[in-house]
Amino acid sequence: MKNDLVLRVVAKLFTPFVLLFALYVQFHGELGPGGGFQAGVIAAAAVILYAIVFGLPAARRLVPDAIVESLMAIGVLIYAGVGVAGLLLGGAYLDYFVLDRDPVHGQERGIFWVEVGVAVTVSSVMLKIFSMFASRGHDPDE
Amino acid sequence: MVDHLPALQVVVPLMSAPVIVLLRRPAIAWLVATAACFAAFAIAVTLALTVAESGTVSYAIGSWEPPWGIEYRVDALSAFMLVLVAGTAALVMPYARRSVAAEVPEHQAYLFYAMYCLCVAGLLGMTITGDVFNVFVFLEISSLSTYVLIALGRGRRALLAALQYLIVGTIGATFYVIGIGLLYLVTGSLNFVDIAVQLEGVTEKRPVLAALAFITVGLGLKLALFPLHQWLPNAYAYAPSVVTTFLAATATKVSVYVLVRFYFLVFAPLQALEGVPVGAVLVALSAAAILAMSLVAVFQPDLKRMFAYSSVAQIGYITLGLGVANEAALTGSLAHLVNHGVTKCALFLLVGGIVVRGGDTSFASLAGLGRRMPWTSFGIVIAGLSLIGVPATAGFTSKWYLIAGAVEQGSWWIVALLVAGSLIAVAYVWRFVEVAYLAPAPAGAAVHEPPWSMRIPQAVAVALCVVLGLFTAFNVGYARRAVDLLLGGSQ
Amino acid sequence: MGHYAYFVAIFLMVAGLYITIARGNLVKKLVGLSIFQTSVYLLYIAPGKLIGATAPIVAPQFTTYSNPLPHVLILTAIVVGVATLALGLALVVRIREAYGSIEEDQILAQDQDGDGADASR
Amino acid sequence: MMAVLVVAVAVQRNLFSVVVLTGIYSFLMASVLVALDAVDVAMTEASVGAGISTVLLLGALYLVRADEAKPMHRPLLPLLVSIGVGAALVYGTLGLPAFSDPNAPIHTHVAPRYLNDALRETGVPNVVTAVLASYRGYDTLGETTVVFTAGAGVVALLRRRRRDGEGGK
Repeated sequence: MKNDLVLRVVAKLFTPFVLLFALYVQFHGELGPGGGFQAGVIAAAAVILYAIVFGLPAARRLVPDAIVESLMAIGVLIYAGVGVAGLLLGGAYLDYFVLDRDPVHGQERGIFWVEVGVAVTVSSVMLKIFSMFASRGHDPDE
Repeated sequence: MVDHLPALQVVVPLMSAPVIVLLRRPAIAWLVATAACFAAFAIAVTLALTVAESGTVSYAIGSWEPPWGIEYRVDALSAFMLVLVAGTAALVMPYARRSVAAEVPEHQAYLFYAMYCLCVAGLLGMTITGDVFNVFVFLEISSLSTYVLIALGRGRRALLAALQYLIVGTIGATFYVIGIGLLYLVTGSLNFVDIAVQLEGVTEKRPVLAALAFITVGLGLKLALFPLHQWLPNAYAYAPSVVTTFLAATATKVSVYVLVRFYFLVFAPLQALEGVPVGAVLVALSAAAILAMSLVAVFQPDLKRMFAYSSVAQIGYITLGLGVANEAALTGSLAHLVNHGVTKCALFLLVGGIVVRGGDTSFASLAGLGRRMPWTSFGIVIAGLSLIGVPATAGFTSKWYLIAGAVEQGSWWIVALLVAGSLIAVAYVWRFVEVAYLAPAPAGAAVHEPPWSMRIPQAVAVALCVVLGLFTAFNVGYARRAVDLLLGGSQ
Repeated sequence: MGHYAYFVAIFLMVAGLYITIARGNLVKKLVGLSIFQTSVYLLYIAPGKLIGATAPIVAPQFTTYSNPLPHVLILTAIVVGVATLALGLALVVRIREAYGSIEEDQILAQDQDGDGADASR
Repeated sequence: MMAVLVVAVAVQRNLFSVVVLTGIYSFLMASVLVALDAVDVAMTEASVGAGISTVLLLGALYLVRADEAKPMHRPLLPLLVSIGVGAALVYGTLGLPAFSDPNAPIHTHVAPRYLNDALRETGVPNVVTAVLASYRGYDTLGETTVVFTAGAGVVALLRRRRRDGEGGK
């Protein structure tokens, strides 16, 4: 597929828009359908599309593997960290009320950050799983 | 911070897993995991003392009061389980360092420890939570990490064992979700305590009965209730020693615990379910488990597999007590959760020592082990005595209560069954004695025990087998308190 | 409508479970497993629907909404499902590399040649 | 329609077709979910079931390269077990409230609080998001951890021993 001009152009044009759509889904999730999980999946899909058309090495230059693996962990830590922040500010675990003087703002802030955590973990895990499967194929001993 | 211990109980091991993945170095991974497990153990002990002093602790996560939010609930029953799970996790860690180095490739070691922490967090979460759906989420955390841990065992059979367990485990979890879904549809609630309250007003019996069936089968698959145990022997036999030890001592026990919660705190008080022979079915299955699986154990060619089958039989003792369900039998059941956990922990730790030194645990290669590894062999014999239920060992106290419960109910055949089960246990433990002490050692074999970092946890576990038999304050004492809670209704 | 939605869910469930336990091909088993899990979605979500209600996104022009709680639970279940699938497939790939087959019978036969230790089957 | 597809999945032995059919199945499921007002779930099912799962299955198929062999078992026992499970569930669901009954317990207990107060208490109009991230935020932390576990698990299973198989740097 690497040599198909139409595919290459379309994929190149498409990827940023899909990523943009992922961001929309992420931040619109409080008002309409969507949220961190869906956004994460869509963002991962954008990079996977890129990888399918341009090959895995190209995608890995775009987002290096070691970073993806760290991001998997960082997402969980962001989420759990919001919980700990609630503890440190005197509330219960995952208590968002205490994250701001105004409890409703605190809630909004908490929800925002945990959704970020979800999106980071989900997108990096999906990408990682895909690249593990894909790289397994180029295997000399098979 | 003390008020927040229930949350930290789970969050500490849970957060240590991503930290390990970030840091990546095997030595640091081990250090972080060990620290997390010991911290979890300290928290569990503190919580248990708090509960013993001032009663049930309820913790509303996110400050959303139940049933709208998720509640953590530490009562006499769950505190007891938390100590068992966190205690085993901590005991295994110092041992894990050498054992993992011998059995898992070095570049995967950090992931092994991350998975181990997740598994611990999952089991602790299942234990402490007061929300039925939250149980499912943490069940999946512990299950997924368990599949990976098993697959990291040596040889290709570990892979197949892991996949078989994955399929069975997922079916089990889905059954559980169906069961709680039915409960949710008739009560509108997901909180254990609240479901029990709401169910009192429910007149329609059919969904509740179906829920009971689905939850029993779902958890039965996870706890290896006979005849749903097929995944267990392979999984235990081919997993790395550390994993086998931890799983045998805790994973099936936590599923039993969740089942106990459902039976006694949700279903038992119900008028609607009167006349449904849940107890009788459990007793019948448990009896079959004890006899059939003990007999199968006798004929296993491999020590690890033999103890795996013996685990299925021993789970039968636990569920037997739940089926009989009077005060003495329940005490026996719950005490056996701990006693068998400690006993199997000791046995699999010792077997892991053999793997590190020799690699092979088939009976053929164990000849003369008594001379090559005198301490290990001696330990296996002591823990084996506890498995049989010889007086002054942990295994005796729980069987004693089980027999007392059967006598109280007038079921003499159960008494006979328990005695028969112990006699078969004598037969399979004797097989080890025969091979280790009576068979000649291969020529040129020298004394070669595992390293000290492994021997100390082994010694602690073996000592516990005896200590818990002599001083029954922890196991029987806590079991009694938990039984009071179970039979005293939902509070 | 009555219980129609439940019966659809149950049919899918039976089919998924059947594929999972009856088939020897490991990939097929995993596909069956995910159909089995998917069927549960209907069991949860269908009862949450109220005829004439809208999706649970609060806006001034609507007054009745379908029940949001099952949606949340099923979102979690979907995620768990895909996580399980990914892990299962990774195991299948490894098994295929180790045994050269993904048929359960053939794999078990290979192991039987080794020592016949597998007494559980 | 979905039922037909599932039967096709069961009968079809070409694994590639099975995967494609499963993708279509997921898409249909997503449409049904929209009809049932579960827009968030539908979106997830469409992206996960029809998207990611299909990609993963195809990736795995590429590595496995096999079709299904003719089944050798007698499928009677599994059939009986599955039908037994279905029968148990039919029995159970017959006692449930009718479809779209506003007085069913799930509509009168717990859920009304979310619908009535979520906007005021959390400032988020999408109640699903509010419940997911706040009221039952702990479940979602667990869910994120499940995803993380799967990711790290796949790495543990599939990474090559040699480090050069790793990354482009």
